Amino acid sequence: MKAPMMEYTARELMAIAAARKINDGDIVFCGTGISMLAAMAAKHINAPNSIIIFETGAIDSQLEEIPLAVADPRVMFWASANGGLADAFAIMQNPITGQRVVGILGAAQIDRFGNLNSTAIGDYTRPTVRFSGSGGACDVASCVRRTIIFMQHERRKFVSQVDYLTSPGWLNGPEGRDKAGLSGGGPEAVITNLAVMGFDDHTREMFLEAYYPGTTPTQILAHMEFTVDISRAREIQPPTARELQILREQCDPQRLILG
Amino acid sequence: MKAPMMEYTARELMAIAAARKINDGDIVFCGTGISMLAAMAAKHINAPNSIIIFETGAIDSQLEEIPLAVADPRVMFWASANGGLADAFAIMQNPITGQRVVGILGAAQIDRFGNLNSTAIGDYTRPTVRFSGSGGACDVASCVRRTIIFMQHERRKFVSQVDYLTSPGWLNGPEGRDKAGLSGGGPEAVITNLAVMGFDDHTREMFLEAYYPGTTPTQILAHMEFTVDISRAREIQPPTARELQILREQCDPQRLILG
Amino acid sequence: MNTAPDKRMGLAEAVARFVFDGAHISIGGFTINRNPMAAVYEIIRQRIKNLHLYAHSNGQGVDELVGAGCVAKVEIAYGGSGRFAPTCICFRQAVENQKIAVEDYSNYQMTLRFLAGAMGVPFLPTRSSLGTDIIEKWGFPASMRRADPQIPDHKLLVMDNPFGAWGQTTKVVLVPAIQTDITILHAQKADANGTARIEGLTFADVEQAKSARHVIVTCEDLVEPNALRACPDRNQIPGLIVDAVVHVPFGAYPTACYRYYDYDPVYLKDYSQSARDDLQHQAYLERWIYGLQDHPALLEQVGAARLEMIKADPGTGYAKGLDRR
Amino acid sequence: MNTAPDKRMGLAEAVARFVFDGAHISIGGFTINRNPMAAVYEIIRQRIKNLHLYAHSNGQGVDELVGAGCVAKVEIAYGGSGRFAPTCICFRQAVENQKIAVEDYSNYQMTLRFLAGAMGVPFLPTRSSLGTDIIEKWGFPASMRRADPQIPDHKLLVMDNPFGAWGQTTKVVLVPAIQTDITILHAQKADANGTARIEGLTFADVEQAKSARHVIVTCEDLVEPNALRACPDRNQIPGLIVDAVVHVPFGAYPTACYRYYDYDPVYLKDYSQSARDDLQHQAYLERWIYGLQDHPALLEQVGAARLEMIKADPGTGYAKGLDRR
Repeated sequence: MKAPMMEYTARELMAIAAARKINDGDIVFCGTGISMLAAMAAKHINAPNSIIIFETGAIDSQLEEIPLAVADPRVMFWASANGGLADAFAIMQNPITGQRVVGILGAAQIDRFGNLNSTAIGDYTRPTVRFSGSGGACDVASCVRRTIIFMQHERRKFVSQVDYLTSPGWLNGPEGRDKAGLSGGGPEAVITNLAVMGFDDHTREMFLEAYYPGTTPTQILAHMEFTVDISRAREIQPPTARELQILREQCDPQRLILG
Repeated sequence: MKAPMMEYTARELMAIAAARKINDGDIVFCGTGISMLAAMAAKHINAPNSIIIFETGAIDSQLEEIPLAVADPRVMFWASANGGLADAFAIMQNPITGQRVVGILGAAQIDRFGNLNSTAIGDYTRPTVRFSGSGGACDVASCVRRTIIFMQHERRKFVSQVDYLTSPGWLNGPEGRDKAGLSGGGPEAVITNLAVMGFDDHTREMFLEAYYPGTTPTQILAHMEFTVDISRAREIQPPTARELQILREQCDPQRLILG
Repeated sequence: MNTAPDKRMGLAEAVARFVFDGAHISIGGFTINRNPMAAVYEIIRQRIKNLHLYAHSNGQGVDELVGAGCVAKVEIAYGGSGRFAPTCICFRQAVENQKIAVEDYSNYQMTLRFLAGAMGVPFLPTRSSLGTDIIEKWGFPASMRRADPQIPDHKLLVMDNPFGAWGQTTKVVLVPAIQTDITILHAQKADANGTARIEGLTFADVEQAKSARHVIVTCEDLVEPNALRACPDRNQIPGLIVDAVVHVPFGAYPTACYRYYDYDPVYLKDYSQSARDDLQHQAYLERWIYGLQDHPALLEQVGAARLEMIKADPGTGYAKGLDRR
Repeated sequence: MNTAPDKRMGLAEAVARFVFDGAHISIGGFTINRNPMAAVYEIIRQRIKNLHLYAHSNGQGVDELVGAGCVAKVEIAYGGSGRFAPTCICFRQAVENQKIAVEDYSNYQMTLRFLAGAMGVPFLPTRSSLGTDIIEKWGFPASMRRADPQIPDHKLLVMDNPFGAWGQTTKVVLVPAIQTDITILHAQKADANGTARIEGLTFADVEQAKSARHVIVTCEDLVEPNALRACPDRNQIPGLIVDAVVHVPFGAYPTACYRYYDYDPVYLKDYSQSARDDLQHQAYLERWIYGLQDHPALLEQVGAARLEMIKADPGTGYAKGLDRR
């Protein structure tokens, strides 16, 4: 017997898809917006002993209300320790703790190796569009073991070459990070409004891991400037009633991030 | 009419001679023992707005009781801020604050340029006598604008060449510090149980600045392995009744340091 | 730095004394939290120009300074104000229109640069940004750098680890120290001597203050001399580095001040809206800054009801259940 | 590090689990303050040998470990215990008799080395020690360094400032990072999760803890889970870096623990006296460490009157007027 159809938004599915990638005992670095929601959801659903840290210095936040920025006073709620930026980033660069961190990032552009641009479109000194810049994203992407990336799945965002490489993914392939002197891992997944993309263990190239109900692998390719392997793709497991309930009622009842 | 003879010990005179060299508004770095007493005396007598800092992290201590170590909990009394070693040494290395610091140090050996040994006598790896080592002394001597040094005036301590150069004085002369890459100043005075030694502005060599009542310049030379200029020497101004009273009653009533 | 015992001053006087045209400056806080907004508005009101601004992610304060035309150059990691402006509106326009010169770093790099200044070393190492355009692309060209002794000749440098494989590291990025003419912070509590206590996250405020030639502290509460010294553990800012202490209740408004008040979502949204349009932004500047004498006048115009709405809950330090839509 | 929620453990178990023959270790505290003495005595009692010890000025704890023959190599800035032993007695004898290999740094350098380990960078720069024998004379020869992957190939390195004259600096000394197998601290308060609060000066404890693979925290008070989280500003040790939490009242005795008790001048003087003589020192070890089961037994032997004598005054955090002659 088929379960009754659950209604949910792409944003809800994105948050839950990311939450499922967080393991119990992980240290979760998150930024503003949906990444915060994914971290909260993981802690409530599948990874109760995961530890949420913010670049602003809040370590092991309990997050009673959803913060609207990483400096929102809500990130301090019942934290283990409040420090500053220097403390937070040292946790990521330190090899012992950094190897346990999963970073959740977003960007304006991404390439096949998961390199991210959140700085500018066009020439750097005369940009046609200027974005916020790295913030802590480059630091996280440089140092920690795993990153998960949130993106809107659009052709102008999945590009052959990023206009400005703000945050390192796998750089130019399997040996890119080692050659550049970067330790840790690199991007593990890209979670979009249409799909979950993985990175091949050998080539470090992006591939389609799972597509959302109502879309197809070929439709997804049409939203990208470059082609990826779609042979391993499967339809994603939809959110369960419990996942949705926790996300909606405990994580973002005002729908500040869910919209 | 001559004032009545005041009785005082060499140790008391040493503390007061050092205190007189502290100016109002100076930041005073002090170690354990008599240097602590000199800093306290200056604050009570001639430099009420001097600020006492300890390498352990206590900034602007008020010192109600004399501490017996720089980590004595007494250094925390009504401080402006309690931090750690990293905070305290940064104040000295920082050029803005470091230029206002006068450091008070002690050592086992000193040479004509004010270089100090507080590490070992004999071969470094097979020493005949081992001392404590630098502690914060090398850091202070490397970074701050002025240092004042306490020594016992003995031939084996005022040596032609220190066995181990722990804390930099003027190194090998006028250009020594610049060539080595050290900023700030160097030693300004050595205060002993017999005399106050200065350093010539041009040659950076030690000279006899003042001798204590009851001793003579030539007697002082007999207590040193090397010769210094004695032509500028005068007898030191003895401690005043007020200086002695404050030192004895407010700074060290238990005579823990005064003995 | 200043070792005088009493450094109390009015805000207009403190800004006039320590902030000058072309000054190298940084402000405390992060995005929508504990920016020294009263001081920012006073700088705008005094029409100070050509500032060289150093920012990690200082958010609202940076954007208002840029929008009011006070800034010529900025070294920055992030120009955003959280959900209220994922990219700060004025910052974005100023960069796109080439009204300001901008050079990008990461948040950790900016923190390390302030820390290097605080420590008195010319640089600090990190692995962050290896392989990226943060290393490759300079905002300030070499010619401009050589001409200005207050800008280092290199944006940053990549170096092989001189200790071989020690620390499992092959290469490091060296980031140059920052030393500002003036840094302005807002703290919850300070005394006349400048000893200050920040409650909640300190962001990079402490490193910023210690890397500055002069420091202005604005505070919610100006307390008696020994009130803070009774617990020196909790004071991050020792008095000796501070030059001016200014008592400014709601001095971080419209950004948050932990345990005192939340950010004001209404003000921040209205600002973000008007910043998108030149005429509206001019009207904003007139109505909220130039047309007002000082910060108390701004607070009066905001009204007591709004300030009450954002009042911090004692248990959480923020306004629990505040409507933030 | 460890992210488990409950890390409470007995002291004997914690030491047996994390401290091993040949371990690279550091302890918290400074000279006669907040050394984790109960843990030091337990290490001695378990007769752990060949430790590679990293110390800035840890004083009493270092000297007792050296005196009991637990230490083979030490990297240190200062072997002294304030007025009680301007040079630590056992340390001095062990170096003079070449029973331990010693390498000298300054206090700031050791702090920076721990900080480098905590930050995950291979080195940090300073100007301290330029022109001195701290640079010239190595305690561990090059051959020994090359043979041991846990010791960097260079004691330290002098480098020209790659940013030219930036920061008014021509040369810097690079000090290599320390990463210990185990660091042990004593804090006033901790919870089961390992979140810990140090009251008063933190010395280099925080950097030491963060540079370690494993951390044991001993504490005066083991508090309820949310007692410390109600004010996270005051917690310097986040739980995630801690592996074992051990409740040991008077765990720093005979060194001081701010706001709890002062150092015990009687014990420290007696120790310093007996340490001068091999036979007396053996008797001391038997009577105060080997012959006792645990720290409570030591405290019982000291007696309630002495513990009462050093009880901290609530206003000052130390025993006001304590006879320290």
